Amino acid sequence: MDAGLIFYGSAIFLMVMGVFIAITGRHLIKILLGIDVFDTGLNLLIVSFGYINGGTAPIFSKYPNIFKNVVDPVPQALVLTAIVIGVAEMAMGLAIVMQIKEKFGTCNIAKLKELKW
Amino acid sequence: MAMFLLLLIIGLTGLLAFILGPIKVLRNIISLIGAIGGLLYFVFKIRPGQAYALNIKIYNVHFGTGMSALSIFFGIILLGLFLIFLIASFHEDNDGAYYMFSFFSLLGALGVLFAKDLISFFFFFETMSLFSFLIVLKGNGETSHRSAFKYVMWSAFGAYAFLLGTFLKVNYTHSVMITDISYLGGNIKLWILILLLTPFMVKTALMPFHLWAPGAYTDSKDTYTVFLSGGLSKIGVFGYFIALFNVFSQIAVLYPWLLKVFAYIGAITASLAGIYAFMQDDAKKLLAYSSISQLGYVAVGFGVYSHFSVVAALFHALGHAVFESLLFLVVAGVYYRTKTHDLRKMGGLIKKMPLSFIGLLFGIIATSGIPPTIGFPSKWLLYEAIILKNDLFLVSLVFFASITAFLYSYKLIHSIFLGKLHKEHEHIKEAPFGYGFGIVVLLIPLFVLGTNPGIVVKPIDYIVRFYLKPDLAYNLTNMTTPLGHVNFPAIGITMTLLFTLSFIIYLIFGKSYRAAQEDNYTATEWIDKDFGLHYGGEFYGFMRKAFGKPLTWSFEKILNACLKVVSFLGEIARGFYMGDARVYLFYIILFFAIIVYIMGGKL
Amino acid sequence: MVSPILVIALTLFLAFSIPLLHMLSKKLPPFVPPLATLINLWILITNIKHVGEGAMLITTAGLKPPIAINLAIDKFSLLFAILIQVIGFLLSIYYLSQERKDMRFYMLFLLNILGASGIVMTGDLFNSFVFLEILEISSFGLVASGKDKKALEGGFKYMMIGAIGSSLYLLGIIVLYLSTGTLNMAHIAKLMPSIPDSVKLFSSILFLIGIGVEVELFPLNAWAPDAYQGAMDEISTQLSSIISKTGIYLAARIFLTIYGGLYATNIIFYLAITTFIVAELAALMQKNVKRMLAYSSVGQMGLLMLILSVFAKRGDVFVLTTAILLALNHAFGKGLLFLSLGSLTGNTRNYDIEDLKGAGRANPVLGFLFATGVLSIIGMPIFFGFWSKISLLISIMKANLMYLLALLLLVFLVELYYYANVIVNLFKGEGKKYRIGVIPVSVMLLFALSLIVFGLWPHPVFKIAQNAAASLMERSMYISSILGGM
Amino acid sequence: MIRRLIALLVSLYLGYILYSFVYVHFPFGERPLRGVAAHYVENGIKEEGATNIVTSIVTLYRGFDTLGEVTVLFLAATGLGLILAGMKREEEEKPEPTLIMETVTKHLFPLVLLFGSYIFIHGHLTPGGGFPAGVVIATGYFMMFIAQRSFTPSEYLLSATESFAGTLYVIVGLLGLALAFSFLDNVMPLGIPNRVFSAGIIPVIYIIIGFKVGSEMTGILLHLKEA
Repeated sequence: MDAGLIFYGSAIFLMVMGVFIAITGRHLIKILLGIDVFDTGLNLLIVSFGYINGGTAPIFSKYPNIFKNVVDPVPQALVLTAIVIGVAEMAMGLAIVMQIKEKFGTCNIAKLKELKW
Repeated sequence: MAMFLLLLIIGLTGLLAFILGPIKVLRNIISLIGAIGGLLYFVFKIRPGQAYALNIKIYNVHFGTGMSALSIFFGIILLGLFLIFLIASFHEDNDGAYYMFSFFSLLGALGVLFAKDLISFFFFFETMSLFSFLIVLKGNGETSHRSAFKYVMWSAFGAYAFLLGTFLKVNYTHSVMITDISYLGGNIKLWILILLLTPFMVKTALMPFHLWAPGAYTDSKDTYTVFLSGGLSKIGVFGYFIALFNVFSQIAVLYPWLLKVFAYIGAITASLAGIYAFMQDDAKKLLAYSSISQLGYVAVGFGVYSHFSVVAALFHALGHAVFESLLFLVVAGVYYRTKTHDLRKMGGLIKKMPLSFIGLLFGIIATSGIPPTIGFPSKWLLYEAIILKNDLFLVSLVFFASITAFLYSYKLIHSIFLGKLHKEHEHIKEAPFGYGFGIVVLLIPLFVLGTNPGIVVKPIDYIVRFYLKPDLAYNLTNMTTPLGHVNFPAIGITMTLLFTLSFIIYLIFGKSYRAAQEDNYTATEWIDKDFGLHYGGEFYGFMRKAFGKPLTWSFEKILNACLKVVSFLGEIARGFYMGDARVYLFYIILFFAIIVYIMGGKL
Repeated sequence: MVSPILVIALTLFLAFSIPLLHMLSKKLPPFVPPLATLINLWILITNIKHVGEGAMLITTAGLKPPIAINLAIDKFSLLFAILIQVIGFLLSIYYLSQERKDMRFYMLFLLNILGASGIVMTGDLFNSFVFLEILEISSFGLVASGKDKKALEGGFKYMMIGAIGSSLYLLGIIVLYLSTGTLNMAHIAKLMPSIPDSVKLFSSILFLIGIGVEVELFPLNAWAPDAYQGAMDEISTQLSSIISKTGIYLAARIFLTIYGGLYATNIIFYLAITTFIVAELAALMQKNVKRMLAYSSVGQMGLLMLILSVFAKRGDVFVLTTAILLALNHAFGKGLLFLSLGSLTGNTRNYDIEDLKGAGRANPVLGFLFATGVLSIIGMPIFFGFWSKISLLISIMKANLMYLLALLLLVFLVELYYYANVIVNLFKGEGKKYRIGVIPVSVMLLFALSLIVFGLWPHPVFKIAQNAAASLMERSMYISSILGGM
Repeated sequence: MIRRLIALLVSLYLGYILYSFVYVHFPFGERPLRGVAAHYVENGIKEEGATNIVTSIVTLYRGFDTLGEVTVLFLAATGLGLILAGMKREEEEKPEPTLIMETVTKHLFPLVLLFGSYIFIHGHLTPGGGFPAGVVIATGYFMMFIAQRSFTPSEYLLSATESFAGTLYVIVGLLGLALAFSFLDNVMPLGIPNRVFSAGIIPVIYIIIGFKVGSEMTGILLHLKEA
């Protein structure tokens, strides 16, 4: 089986699933999780972009080293940032959901209909 | 530079009046000084041909102000009327902001007169509309918000049409200056002309663009109406002139039918508004319609498009400024004393307010176009011009319109001043100084120009001669047209003599006697002495039966239908934003999918 | 010379130190945001003369771009940065008048300003994503900080849409990184011709969605009315004056500088028109004045995007200048509207048009302020909005889109209709009188005066906007000043 | 049901588009190492002294991003506190932790902290760094709030640590500006690679980040628990 199919495919599958959950979910936490799954899929996709055939982790345990075949380190650094940002977003989302639960008494998204007029 | 300084004076006076708002005396003095100073400055300093350019580099145009004889003509009307309005308005309870707004509306109007390019024209036009809107909004009528709303919407409609016309013109001629577009190919020039004319049709309240006018005239404060109807509507006339003659000089050659349409619009406005006018029971509303009707004549004059019809139109615009302001001023004075505009609640004020009566009397005489007042020369010229056009239907419409003028004029003077005095009006006095002053001042041009029209016909002719082949001979008191010759003082004297004679005959042979009120009989009511019976109630009630039905149809209904369609669209648009978070998310995903699908081939 | 990176560093430092200051004295935190924005303003103003043609390069980590992250400040970004600081300063002064127990609000506010400043100053694409996230997360925190039902719902909607939008934005960045091997904006712009067309198109669609959420383009803007309506008035001001303007900056930077002309111009063009029309029509039917203002905001953003796409069709510095004028007018006008609306309702958070009846007559100062905002937004003369609107129409005329011009004028009529309705309603009948402090009034007066003064004397603003637009247009200059004449 | 179906179809379509785009333009693993990445791999150790290239990217080459990232976390902690402040939840009956849990966690906790510290101190040498370390530390605290009956870390202390670490980070950055005219420049001696005391300011930054992330994550968990 093609390695691309596995990595890209699973990442994109997670993204699709996340979006699907977010669109169809009713419970606020479920929707948040959907977005989180989407983010995770995206992060996975970005990391898999960084792979280079035959490469190893960009850590040189012996110095002075010979330039060897390593994977692209930049996407990894970016994903690190993206993960942290995702965490922050999720934390904020959860806080809002907790307050919503407190104020509306429900977590059903269809009941959030204050803003119309 | 002089014009710029003038605008500066006016604007600063307005600002000072606002700042000094709470200190009434100081504010009044300052605004009076500003207005008089402005008038004097205008008269003595401003001459045709002066120009001043304000440079805003980014547009690559010089925002120009320039002076023509026409601007001076209208400028004097505006400043004079403003002064009259200002003096009368000191009797009303106004705040500083009111004066600021009125000064700024004057500033806008003067700016329009000075503007040399379409963008600054628009700028000042909008300034004028904006501040007169704010003034109407400050009016104390119960419906003033509604009227102000209509006023601003109509003004904006006109202004945006003007803007579109401007941009079309700029797009085709690459010049924002007010220059001729007749040479443009195709029908685009027609569209530009119509778009450029729209705001002035709105401002002069020609049908079907008149819907704002009765409300705005009625609901603005009484004294401001003097300026609004007499002064600011002249900006419409001015623009009409500019659009017809400066922007599209070849209209008579290229689109003669359009001129005919304009003439008919004017005539229909004159007669329909006249009919509406005599069916009103509110004095100001009646006058509002009368004002619309009179401006219809001006449009007819432009539509006929011969040298002396245009002279007549401009003359009539001046006449309108004089007599319509006079009428509004009298009504304002009456309101100041009686606190009502309702014709049914007034009557018999002739003994209490003689000066106002005289003002109103000559005002309506002028409105009806009877010598020796200012209404006569213009109407005389206008009729001759129309007759020379050989358009029978137009002639009959215009004549019909002047019949309505008689009717509503009579209703006005009868309901207010004649007949029996109402009990509660027994102790009222003549209108205070401000109003009286205005009445007297306005009566002067009313007679002087009525008998010596040459004073103004000369400058007007000087303006019009530039565009149209002159066929009018005149001197100070005489005029000769292809149809004949008239000597205005002679006619005036004859008229006065006839009037005096019939009055004497009436005094000598008149068989009238004073009937006691109890001598009347009514079907169901008991009339006692405490109740002043005055036939103001169903005045022209039979006319309402005759004309009422067809007049219920209104252009407003079409507008309402349009509004409904827009509301429906708005409802749909609003529906888009009614979902919950999931739906919004779905929009995004769907949008992404659709875009990718559309662009699919290129990916 | 004071390095502009201090704008970010000091703001961060102050934001981080708010809890420490709070421990010293409970009265200190409210004074931190005005201080920070004032210092920032000073730093930026001292840097005006150093920013010449092209962009000013500020490196981090001691390495030249594209190796390390750098700030790239040209006149366009400087203008936006100053705008953000000015509005931030005014708002933070406004907050001084309010009793607010929670110091965390000030931290969020300051970080919001920081995010916006970072976006307009950075020269690195991924860095702009980080700052965008700072901006977004702080904004939905601020929106939800009202803590009533509406605020929470608005905040949640904003969060969801914002999260997806920024994820797609990130994906766009990664796609560009994969095809160029760099994240520096100037470097990507330089390598742009080497990217295959389909990748360009796909990434531009991703950016379009990511930024479209921020600039409230039509199908992506559904969160906007809700968030504006739900948020407190000052936060709505922030949303419309700072956050959406940052979005516009980002759109201009990415689509104009990096892509060298909007890549999917036609899509944006039609979307922007649709945005404008739909938003204005929706506002027409609105009974809740705040939501009406929100729709109007969306509509104005549509106009801005429209102008940007018109620019892409027809590169003319005037068109870009117009965009900047519109942005400035909207920032000040809409900010003023939201602030004064709050005071006009007596901070009851009840914005029904019927409840506003007579409020302007009872509170003439507030009525004047609100009216100023409205008149400027609808482009009445003597207000600054007139010039922006006229310039807008002139630029559309210059692009020879006469039908669009007619359409826009028609929609302006719709806009006028609902605004005139509100104004008229404010001044009819008798309303309630509200007490209002000196600080809020003076802040609002500053907003209003700026609109009037620059309406009567637009030359300086024109000049500034023109310079900024010219520097945005000089794409090659931007690239060479960052990458050093390559 | 139809809604779900449409949603499913649209999301699948998007997935398909994404997949086919990615598959065609960026085939898996076939990209050469180029651009800035190649520079980092070749010169990373020479320039910054850290053998973990990702670390030197995170802390120095793209250190500005990391500052932003720390800010985002800080923001989340702050915003969470702001939104959740004043929320009262009725006391629920929680199951009492067993003796085994209490004893084990009590002894495990210092070890977790130690491990966390190890990770952030060795961030420039091994996989890991300040962020994972902070999360590990926060996990230790989280374990403690769940398992211990009366364990609440001082919010005051957490907030102070967070703030102090944040300001320190900015100060380190400003140090670079002051000494080398460039924000976040590596102003300390690089030392010999593969030693703990090497790589200039990277370990310093990672220690700061470790403290900051640890306190922030703990704060977030604390807020979520207590609200």
